[in-house]
Parts: sequence; C-alpha cells; structure tokens
Amino acid sequence: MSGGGEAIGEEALRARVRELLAAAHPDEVDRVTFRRAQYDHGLAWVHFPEGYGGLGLSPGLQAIVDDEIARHARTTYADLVLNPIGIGMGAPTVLAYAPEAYKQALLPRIFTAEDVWCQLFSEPGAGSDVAGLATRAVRDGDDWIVNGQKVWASLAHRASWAMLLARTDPDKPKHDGLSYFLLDMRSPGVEVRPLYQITGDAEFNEVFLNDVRIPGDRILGKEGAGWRVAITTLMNERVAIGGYSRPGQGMAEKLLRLWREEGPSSPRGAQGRSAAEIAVLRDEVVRVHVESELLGITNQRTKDAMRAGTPGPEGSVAKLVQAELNKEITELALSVIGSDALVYETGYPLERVEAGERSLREFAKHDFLRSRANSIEGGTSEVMRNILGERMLGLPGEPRADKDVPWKEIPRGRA
Amino acid sequence: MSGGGEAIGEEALRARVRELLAAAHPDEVDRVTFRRAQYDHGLAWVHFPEGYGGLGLSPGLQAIVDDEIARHARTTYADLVLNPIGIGMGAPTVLAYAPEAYKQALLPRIFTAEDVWCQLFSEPGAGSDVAGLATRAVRDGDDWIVNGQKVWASLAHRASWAMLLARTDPDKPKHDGLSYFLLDMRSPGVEVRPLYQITGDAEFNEVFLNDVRIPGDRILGKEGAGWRVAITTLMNERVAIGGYSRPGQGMAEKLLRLWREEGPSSPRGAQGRSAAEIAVLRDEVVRVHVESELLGITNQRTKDAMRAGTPGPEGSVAKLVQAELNKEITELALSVIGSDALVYETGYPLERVEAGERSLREFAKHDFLRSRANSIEGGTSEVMRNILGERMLGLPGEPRADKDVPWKEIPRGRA
Amino acid sequence: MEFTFGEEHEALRNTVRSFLDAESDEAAVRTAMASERGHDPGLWRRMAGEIGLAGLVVPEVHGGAGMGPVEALVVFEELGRSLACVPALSSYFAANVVLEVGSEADQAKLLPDLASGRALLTVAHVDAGGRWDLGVVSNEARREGEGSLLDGDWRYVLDGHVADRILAVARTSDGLGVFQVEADAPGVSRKALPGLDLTRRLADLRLDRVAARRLGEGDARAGLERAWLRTIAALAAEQTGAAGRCLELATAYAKSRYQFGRPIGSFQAIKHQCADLLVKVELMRSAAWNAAFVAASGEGDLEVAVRMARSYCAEAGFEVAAQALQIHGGMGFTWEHPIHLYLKRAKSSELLFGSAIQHRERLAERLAL
Amino acid sequence: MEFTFGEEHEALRNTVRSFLDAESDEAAVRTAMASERGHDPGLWRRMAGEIGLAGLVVPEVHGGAGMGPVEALVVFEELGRSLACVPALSSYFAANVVLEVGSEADQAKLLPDLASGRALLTVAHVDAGGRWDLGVVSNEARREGEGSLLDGDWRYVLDGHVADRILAVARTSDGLGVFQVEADAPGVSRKALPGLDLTRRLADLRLDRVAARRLGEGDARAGLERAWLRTIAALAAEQTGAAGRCLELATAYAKSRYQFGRPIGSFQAIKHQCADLLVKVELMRSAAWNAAFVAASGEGDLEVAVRMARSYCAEAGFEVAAQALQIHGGMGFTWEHPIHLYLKRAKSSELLFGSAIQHRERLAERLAL
Repeated sequence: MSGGGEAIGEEALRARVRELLAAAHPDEVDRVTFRRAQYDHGLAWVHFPEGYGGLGLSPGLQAIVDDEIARHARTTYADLVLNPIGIGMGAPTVLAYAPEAYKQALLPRIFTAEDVWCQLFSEPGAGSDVAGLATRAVRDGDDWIVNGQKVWASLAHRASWAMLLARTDPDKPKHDGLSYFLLDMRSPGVEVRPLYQITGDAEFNEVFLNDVRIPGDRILGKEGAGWRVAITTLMNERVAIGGYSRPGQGMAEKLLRLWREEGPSSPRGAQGRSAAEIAVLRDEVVRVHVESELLGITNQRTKDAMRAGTPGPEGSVAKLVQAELNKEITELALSVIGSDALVYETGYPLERVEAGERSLREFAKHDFLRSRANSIEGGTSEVMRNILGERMLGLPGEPRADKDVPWKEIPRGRA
Repeated sequence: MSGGGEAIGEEALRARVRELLAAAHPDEVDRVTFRRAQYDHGLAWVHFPEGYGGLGLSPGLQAIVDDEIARHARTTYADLVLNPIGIGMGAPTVLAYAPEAYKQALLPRIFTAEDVWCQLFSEPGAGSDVAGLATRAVRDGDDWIVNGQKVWASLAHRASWAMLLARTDPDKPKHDGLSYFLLDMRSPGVEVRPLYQITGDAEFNEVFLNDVRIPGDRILGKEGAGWRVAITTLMNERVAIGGYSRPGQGMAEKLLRLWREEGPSSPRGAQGRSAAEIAVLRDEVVRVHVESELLGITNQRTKDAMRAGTPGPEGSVAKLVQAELNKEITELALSVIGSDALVYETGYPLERVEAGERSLREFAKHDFLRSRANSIEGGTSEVMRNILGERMLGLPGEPRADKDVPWKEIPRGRA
Repeated sequence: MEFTFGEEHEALRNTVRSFLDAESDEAAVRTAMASERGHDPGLWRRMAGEIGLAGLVVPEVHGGAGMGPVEALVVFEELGRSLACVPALSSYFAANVVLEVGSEADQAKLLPDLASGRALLTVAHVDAGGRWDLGVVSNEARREGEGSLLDGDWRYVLDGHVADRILAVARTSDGLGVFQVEADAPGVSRKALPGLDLTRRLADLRLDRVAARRLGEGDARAGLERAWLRTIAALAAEQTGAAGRCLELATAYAKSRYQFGRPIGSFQAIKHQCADLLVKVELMRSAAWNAAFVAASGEGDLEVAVRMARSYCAEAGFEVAAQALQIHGGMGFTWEHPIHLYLKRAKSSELLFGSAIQHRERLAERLAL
Repeated sequence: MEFTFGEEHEALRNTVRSFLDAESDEAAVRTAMASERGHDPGLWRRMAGEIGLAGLVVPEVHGGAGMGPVEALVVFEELGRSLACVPALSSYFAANVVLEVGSEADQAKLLPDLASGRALLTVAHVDAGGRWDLGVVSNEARREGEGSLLDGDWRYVLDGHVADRILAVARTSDGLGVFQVEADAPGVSRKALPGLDLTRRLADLRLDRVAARRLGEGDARAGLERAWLRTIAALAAEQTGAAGRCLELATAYAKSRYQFGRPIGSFQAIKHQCADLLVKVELMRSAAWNAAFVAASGEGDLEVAVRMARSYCAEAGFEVAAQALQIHGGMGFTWEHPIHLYLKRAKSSELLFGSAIQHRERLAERLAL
C-alpha cells in the first residue's frame, strides 16, 4: 500500500515485533530493558538505518510496530511523554550530523529515556527571529566556551543533553555565523531556572550558560553551518507536533460537555440567565464547535493529501486556526461558566507541580490561561500569517534590514 | 467666549448679517444675487480677509452668520451641496496660493456656485500613495501641457475648474517633483467619463487629460512645490468632512428603525424566525448601536478637546471606526431584513441619476453596497491604522522603498 | 470520512473548467446578467448536451450522467468559480426532488427533459412568510377529482421566471406533497424579482386555482429534506469555488499592484488579510467536501454535515468576498471590476436556504445543546 | 452631554497618580496580591487619610471628600491603570448604597468609618444562583422584634473576606431591604475565594440567623439600582484606565523590542494591532466618561449610559488586555511580566456585575427593540 520500496513488508515487520516481545516483554521487564531491546531489534525508529535503532523502512510503518506491541502487551511505555524532544527531534538530528561514536552512545539512551533531551534555541532577544540569537561560543583550544541565556526550554530541568544553537561568528550575516552543539547539561556553568507562566505553572525553563565548556567534537555539522542543522531539528518538531492528537477538538469537545453538564440548562449553570442570553451563548458555542470540526476535517484532508503525494497549504493553516480557536473556545467556556469563572480553584502554585485531578470547570479555567500562549509558542500567529502569505500564496516578502549584513551590525534595540 | 481676539463681536456680526439681509434677502432674490451680496459683505467665509469674502474673524463664527440668516429667511441656499469641493477646499487653496487676479475672479464665483469645482489628485496607479502619481505636466513656452488620467473625481462632470496635481519633474523624489495647477475643465483635451460603482450609481468620474494646455500663471505655489499646496487642500478636506453630520449614527439609527418597524416582531419581518434567532440578531443590533453611540460620543469629545485646545487622537479614530462600523451595520440590516434582502428593488441603473424616494429597506440595501467603499475612500482602513500607529502612538515607520530616489526609478509593477 | 478523489474527478473538473473558461468568461457573465432572462439558454443547453451538467445526478436511463454528490461538489465548485449564469442550482434541486419523491413514472416523465436542457424545472417551497424551512409550509393543496388544485404564494423560486415546470411544495392531508405545475397553465403568474445578485435570478410565484399533479405517494417530507440538504451541500461547494476565486483575484492584485514602491502584498496588512482569506477558504472547502462525501456515502449524519457546511460557508463566503473587495481598494468598488459580482453572489447565497444562525440553532438541537 | 474637566480634575488625577506611582508600583501590587488579605490595609488607610479616596463621594459632614461621579471617574481610571490592590470598588459601592438608601442617622453612623478607612464596608447582593442582577434576589429577611434576622448565601462579595461590616441585600415584605451585618456577629461565616484575579478578592458569605439592622425605610430597590449603576460606571472607568495602561505597555514594547533588525512595532501586523487597541481604548473612554457625566448631571438616562459602558468595556477591556499580551509574545506569557495581571483583572471585571450580553438585553428592552 505504501509508496516506498520496503525491505520487508508489514507482515514480516509484525513478526519481528513478536520476536522482540519474545525476547523482552513489557509486561515482564522494566522500561529501560524493554526499550533497549526494541532499539536493538531496529524497532525504535523503523525509518532509521539498521544498527541505529531502525530497519531503513518508511516512517509510516512505525505505527505497525506500536500497534503490534499494543496487541500483545498491557504495558505501553509512553516515552514520548518522558523524552519527546529527544525522541522526536534529538534522535534524527544526531543521526544526521553526530560523529559515529556519539550516535552509538546517545541514540539508545534517548530511546530508553535514560537521557532526557532539551532544545536550547530561543533566547530573550530571539523569539520569532531565532536566527538572530546572541549566545556566543568562542574557541578555546579544541573546545568551545559558551556564554548566553536561553528561554522556553521545556524539560531542561530534567535533561542530560541539549541541542544548543550558538553564535560562533558575529561578523557573518546572521544565519551564517551560527553553530550547533551537543551540550551536556551536567557541565559546570549550566544553570536551569524554572520559567513561571501566567498559569503559575513552570512548563519551561530559562537556562543560563556561564563559561560553559564544550569539547570540540560535539559540534554538529560544520562550524558556521548550524542553521542548516537547526532546520533538521525544527522540521522534525513540526512532524512531532503534527503527530499529536487533536487538541483543539479536544477543547471544543470539552466546551460541549461543559455546556451539557454544567451549562445554562443545568442547575449549577442556570444562574438566572434569560432565554435570550442562552440563545446568544449557544449560537457562539455551536459556531466554535463547527469551526473546530472543520479544522479536524482540514487536518484529515492534509493527511489524505500527504498520502496521495500532493500536500497543500492545509497543514500550515491548522496551526493558525487552532491557536486562535483555542483562545475563543476557552473564553467562551468562561462565559458558559459565568460568575463562577471568577473563582480559580487551582490557584497559582509557582512551583514545579504536576497537575492533579481537575474538574471540567477547572480544566476550562486553566486552559483559558494556557491557551493565551497558543498563538505565540511554536510560531506566533503573525509569523504563521507571513508563512501562509509568502510560502502558500507567493506574496512578496518585506524589505529586510537584517540580510547580508554582519550580525553584529543588525539593530537590536534594548531587548 | 471664543479664544481669538475678534475684530468685531458676535452682536456686531449679527448686525452685519441683518445689513446683508436688508440689501439682499434670500426669499426675494435669486441664489447668485444673494450669495454674491453675502460675499461682498464679507460673510462668505468670515475667517477670510476683508475683500475676499471674509472679515478676518475666527472660523467658528461662521455658524453665527448661518444662524442669523436662518432666523430671518425661509430660503437657505445650501451651496455646500452644489459646490462642496470649491467652497470647502478650493477657496482656501486659492486664497493661500493663487495670484491676486485669480483670487478676485474665482472666489466669488465659487461661493455663488456659478463655478463648480473638482479635485484631480487620485489616479489609477496612485490611490493610497497619492504622491506617487504619474500625470505629467511638461513646459511648452509659458504654458504647460498635461497628459494623464485621474479617477474618483466627484463633480468633475459639472465642474468649471479643477485642482490638479501633476508631475513636473520625474527625476526628483516623488514628493518633490509635483506641481499644483488650476485647470479650466472646459479646456480642449479634458474628457470626463462617469465611473460606475458597484451600486450602479456614478458618484465619481474618470478624467482623461490629453495634451491639455494650462497657462503658466495657473500654477499654485512654486514649480515642484505642489505637494505642500496639496496638503493645504487635503487638510481642508478633513475639516470639511469633519463638518458633516454624523453619518454612522444615521446608519445605526436606521437599523434601529428597521428593527422596530420591519424587524422580527413586525408582520413583514417575522418570517417564522425563532425566539433564539431573534435573540442572537438583537444582541448584535444592540452591540452595533452601542458602538455607534460611543463613536458619536468620541466625536463629541474631539470637539470638546479642540475647543479646550488639547486635540487628542480621537479625530483619527473616528474615520476608521465609522468605516468599519458602517459595513457591520448594513450587513446586519440585511440580516434583519432576511430573505427579502435577496430583492434589490432599486436595481443597478448604470446611468447618472439622482436617488429617488427610497423606503427604509431600500436605503439599507443600497447602503450595504455603498458602505463597502467607506473603508477605502478618504484613506483606507489600512492607511488609517498606519496613521494611528505612527502618528498617534509613535510607532516607527516601515523601511521605505520610495524615499530619496528619483520618482521614475520607484518600482511600479504593472499598475 | 476519507476524502478520495479519483482521476475521473480530476477529469470532470478539467472538463468543466475548460468549458466555462471558454464559454462563460467574465464578458459572457456580464452579457447574461444584463439580459432579461439573466442567463443564456443556449449555453445551458450546450452544458447539458456537451458535458451533461443539467442531468448530473439523473440516472443514465433517464438521459443523465448518473453521478452523485461528489461529482456535484466538483461541478459546483467550478460553477461558483466562474459565476456562470446558468440554472444549475435550480436544476440540481429539482432533479434531487424528483429522484427522492417521484415514482418511476414521474422520473421517466420529468427527468429526460431536465437532463437534456429542453425544459427547465425548479422547486418552489418558500411560502409568503419568506422562511427557508421545509418545516414551515403554509400553502395547502386541495383535492379536486383525480388531481389537485393549488392556491397561494411561493417566494424566491430559483429561476422561477423562466422555468418551464415548477415543483411546488404544499401541505396535504397526508403530509407534504410535491406538485408538478406547468408554467403556462391557467392561473399561474410569476414575477421576476430584481436581484441583489444579477447572476442568479429568483421569482415570486402566485397560483390561482391551478390544476397540479402530485408526485409520488404519501408524505414527501423526508425525501424533500434529503433533496434540500443535498442542494445546500452543492451550494456550499459553489460558495467555496467562488471564495477560492476571490482569493485568487485578491492575491494576484496584491502581487501586481504597487504603492509606495512595493507590491501591496508585501505589506503585512494586506498579506495577513490574504492569509486569513486562505484560512477561510480552506475551512469552507473542508465543510463542502465533508457534506458532499457524507451525502455520497450515505453514512454519517447528512443533516449535521450539511448544516455545518451551510452555517460556515454562508458567513465565510461573504467575508471572503468582502475582504477581497477591500484588498482591491478603489478598483474593487468599480462596476467594471468583477469582484462585486462575487460579493453580491456571496451575499445572495448567504440569504438563500436560511441564515447561518437558523442552521446553527438546528445543529444545537441535533447536538443536544 | 458635554465633557468638561476643570483644573481640579487634573489636580486630582495628578495627586492620585503620583501617590500610586510611589506607593503602589508593580512590586507593591505583587506583594499585596500574594498576601492573604490580598491588599495592604496600611496603604488603604493612607489613601483614605492622605488623598481621601475611601470617602470620595461621602459628604464632607461625614468626613468624606464630598465629590461625585466625575471625580470617581478620574480616580478609578488611575486605580485601574496601577492595578492597586485596595478595596476601592467595594467601598465606593457601599458608600453609594448608604447615601441612596440610608437615613441621615445611618449615614452618620456608617460613613465616617468608611471615609477614614477605619472600617471596611462592602455590599452583598448576589444570591446563591450567582446572578448579578438586583431583580434577582432570593434571600429573605425575617422580622424579629425590632430588628431582622438574615439567613442564606451571598456570593462574590467584593472584599467580603476582610470587610468589617457588610450591607446585605435581602427581600422583605415591603420590597428590597439593605441590612447592616457586623462581620464578627454570631452566625456570620465567610470564605475567601481563590480568585482568577489576585488583585481584587471576593468572598462567599453565609448568614445563619444573623441579627441585622435595616437601613432606611421602605423598598430600597430604586436607590440600590442607582448605587449599583454608579458602581458599574466606576468599574468602567477602572477598566478604561487598565486598558489604557495595556496599550501603553504594548506600544512601549513594540518600540523597544527588535526582531529581524527592526522594532516589531514597525511591522504592520503589530502596528495595526496597536492601532486597534487605541480605537478600543478611546471608545471605552467615551463610554466611561459618558456614564460618569450622566451620573453626575442627573440628566439623561443613567441606566442606558451605564449599560452601554458596561457592555462595551466588559468585552473591549478583555480584548485589549489579551491582544496586548499577544504583542508581548513569549514575554507576555511569563509570570514576571505584569501584563497577565491586567489580563486577569480584565476578565474578572468582565465577569463582575453581569455579562455584556445580559446588559445588552436590558438595553434592548429600554430601546424598545
């Protein structure tokens, strides 16, 4: 069915999964043992080459592996949650660019989540303009000495390794002076601080790098070619994000449940609202539900088109719509809750805590705040509209102030 | 009460109006006779100097003149309708820049509307970017020969005179190569064609200029200084527009009348609509009504602030809000009308006709189409947002591709 | 729902587009819309004969193309794109009604003429109250001997001023009935309505003791609903095609129009408007596809799929046209530029078949909200 | 309505702003909002004593500043701008209720403490149903000898967790009554609510056979309505001040934040967002001014003016804060940046005193729509 010329077919692959399960069964062995065996059987990333956790198959076949494991085991080690950045983005980057010794050392430990990974690209002064970053890496003999500050680093507080983008030549235009490093997060001079968000949670971290020493063989790609390596990482970020389940529909579904269970026709949600008020709110609820459904269908169309080999603009549309819709949905959820949305039961912890059990109302209120970032993280809505306008519709770019000039001469204001 | 040091007070001014009325009374003499007498009494534009239709008073006192005439006469010659561009914009420009002989010849005939005036600034290739215009004026002895095309010229089909902006030096940066001319519209080579709009009406004209000869003394300001003269004209346009009554509130009021008289609770407007549907529509109707009222209050605040000498950003806000609100109001009016908005009783005449009597419904439908231009004419909403952002909030301008380069080298695409 | 188009769909799209590009360009549209009928009957007969558009869903045995809702999706997207002035929507509605409500004999009698383009057939169901809702039908049919007599007003009949036959919906003692009325029968009067949209005409119909033949047997409500929903699905496809064309026009203008020494599309104000139009067109497309595929598959909830498409496409279709006009600036406000034709079609398509609010209310009921 | 501010208003604004800049900067706000009370009682007493904010509208004879709605407009705009954590809105509401409903004796008894900041007074009227509407009061007062007994739940009481006295609204045999309840009386229990907005706290109040003294005589409905409307007018002013501050923050950030070698405010995407915020703030200001001047003049329709202000400021106030956050990008999503404090205040101000939809419905009734 699939387009690639596979070395082995689906049935052979399923058979290989059963071999793995015979050797190490998740219901019987611990996570690391099982995942290491999965790696050794080439079933970690089936599209990776043999000897690196893969079998050289097409990436779509990974689903067969997961399916076959799920058929025969109660335990599924959901390691994408433990180490999403390592598994989704670190591994392909290591595979493509790291020296052989590092591939062998790092890839299995990524897959077992013995090593958690994080990404150190964004900086306080480099948000939408990632390539404008200022963290400096200076040669010192064979090593590099790094100084700078990174932000929005999820999992940095748990990470053993980071993908670090730093500037090695400020005299070159901004994309050309960057290099890409593997950073051991346990190195002296690495300081990780939680970055508290408006929710009071800390999903992210700030990472301060003070005279951090990185051995010279931990540069990926050539010196000054870091942007190209970063693109590999970022493209895998999109794939990883694209693989998530439908969060927006999740939000709209929560809104419908909220309406049905605690909305104006429930005792708790009635609040003396008039029929007219309810009608106005309900019209809005249906409107965002419809848009959410249409977004789901658009995502479906994207998948169909990718399978048919004719990808269209639908994929890039999704990020923008989702972000804006999530904000609308959660605002509406507060309106449905009504006066009681004044009360924020979960409070603002300002410490690293895992979310506990939450009621539908509590979810809605938390999501209301959390969704504010949806139109910022992973590309602001403004950047998404630029991409849609320029890459999808072919509209011309803006005059650029930062092209073909040395990075150090680009105006930076007081960031 | 007023701030200026007036030569004469309000009572003296009223007395002078009564002198005028004794000399020529509008209920007894024809328009030209009366208005000529008004001009000769210095009561045409009281802020103009004596001998030019004025008395050197503050402009606010013109209202006293109008009021005193209205107290004593049934007939009011509403010449601002006959010759709005001449009276509102032409006269101040002539006063400021024309040679003495032209002032004496033109100003009285503007005020009597014996000469209707039009403005020839906009071109097919120069809309938001008026100063980018391409109409060429080339010296020929003492005269100028003009070639080009102008658009959006109201009243050009009735006009004797035009304010014409043309390019006299394409080698200069765009603002520096313009000159400003008085054009006799009866000159050979001037061709006026109606410009039909999406309403089927022709409020505006296209004007084609083919080897039109203009005597050299009809240049206003210096050669190459036309942009400064044009700014005088345009500033008076804003004052003139600011003087109009509240059109948006008019629209919102029409919407409320439409709702009450022909809306869902009327036999004609019921259309089997459900209570919920009506509630949703009504909420929207009230919402735009509120915004319209707030716009009116904002305009009021602007006037108060101007009187108090502290003009704020409110004036520029009005144009933007009004334009966007008019579109919303009229869209909503069609929703209130419902199915019957499918029917367009007035049709699309595609000839120059004056609007006849129209029902509230017919008005709403016509306004629905007409309001589409509100966010384009007199400065697009995009330009208004630039003005608000840059001039009111002090945000920096964009990188410019058309500054300090010869006009002829500015990219123009295939306009 | 999986959206799979085959090569035959691409071929169909190409055929229709080539035909319309050649035969119904802007000049042709303007000529047709300025004519009294509002369309070019010769063009419609050619579309019927050469590419089978009139009888798109009419079975081959009755002279049609024997296609279904997915093919209709393709065709109506193209019709919307070109704004072709042809009685396509009325014919599609009528064909679906005959198929859903008519007996074999009714189908054999009515469909061949419809498919060949020899006789225009349209459906009249909106009563004097002006509500687009099959639940609101006040006109009644009276039995008279073997046949029926119809009296009353039917409003906003698509192409009602030129139709040769009208399928009038009326209440009967056993539910809704569909009645065949010959346009030239005694007692039939009709009034062409001056339209906001000149490219698709409507008429009011008055019947004064008109003898009419009933189609099929028993309550036609369910069949009518299905035909109605399918027609709305086709309209959503048409709206999508029109909106897509508005986006194309706006984008092309934004690239070629220079102000301040730059294409206006390089300004974020315009670029982001275009991006927002793209988003709307994509969601419209999703809505229209979903409605068509649900209709074609017979699986899923047709009413939900269609009302979702209707409520979104009605509003977004107009918003896209209106914003595309804005991007065109003053040019977009002139009669000579085609964008206003799309604006008027979009508004009229929004008003036909009931408001978005109305459809959302019914959706809320289906969703138990 | 003419909007004329005198020099005394400018002086008042300068006084309040200077005081708040010095005494309630962002650090002070953060300290106060992290405290259990949610405000700094010392600061409030100083604001009461030094600049007379607590007794703003309390007549001078009762120790107040003897000002009116226009002065309140100025003060609340500044309070909104600074997000000062003080019981200003609750005190203003209470003062207006005492003035409208209380007898001379009631005023003499309650207002001096309020004006001096010695005792916090607040109003409780939302019943267990959660509706912000004086037409919906289900709690009843029972006569017991000379006094009354109160039972029931009152929700979302502004500063109810720290108030020294509460004016509880309840139904009586002759209309609405306002009852003075001492916070430390037997049978009073109150629960501080964890707030979405940490800068203005609410509490739920439960009264269990609490002896209470009624203010004034007869049905208090009309007086309560006036006090309620004036309080909403003050809230609109506060929302305007907060929105204006959001615009300032966003504009300043857009000027100083560089990306791609340019201040982000030079990009139209951001510039036009700022322009749209400016428009909203200006319309909010118009709404708030109008409500205040109508309240002050006693002319015009107070209910219409206030409901207009309420419905617009509720929604626009939140939209401005939300968009200002977006302009700040990732920085705006951090706890350390103040914009989220404005976002939460804006949403909570939108939820207090009834939704915009609710107020528009009442406006529709007044406008005979």
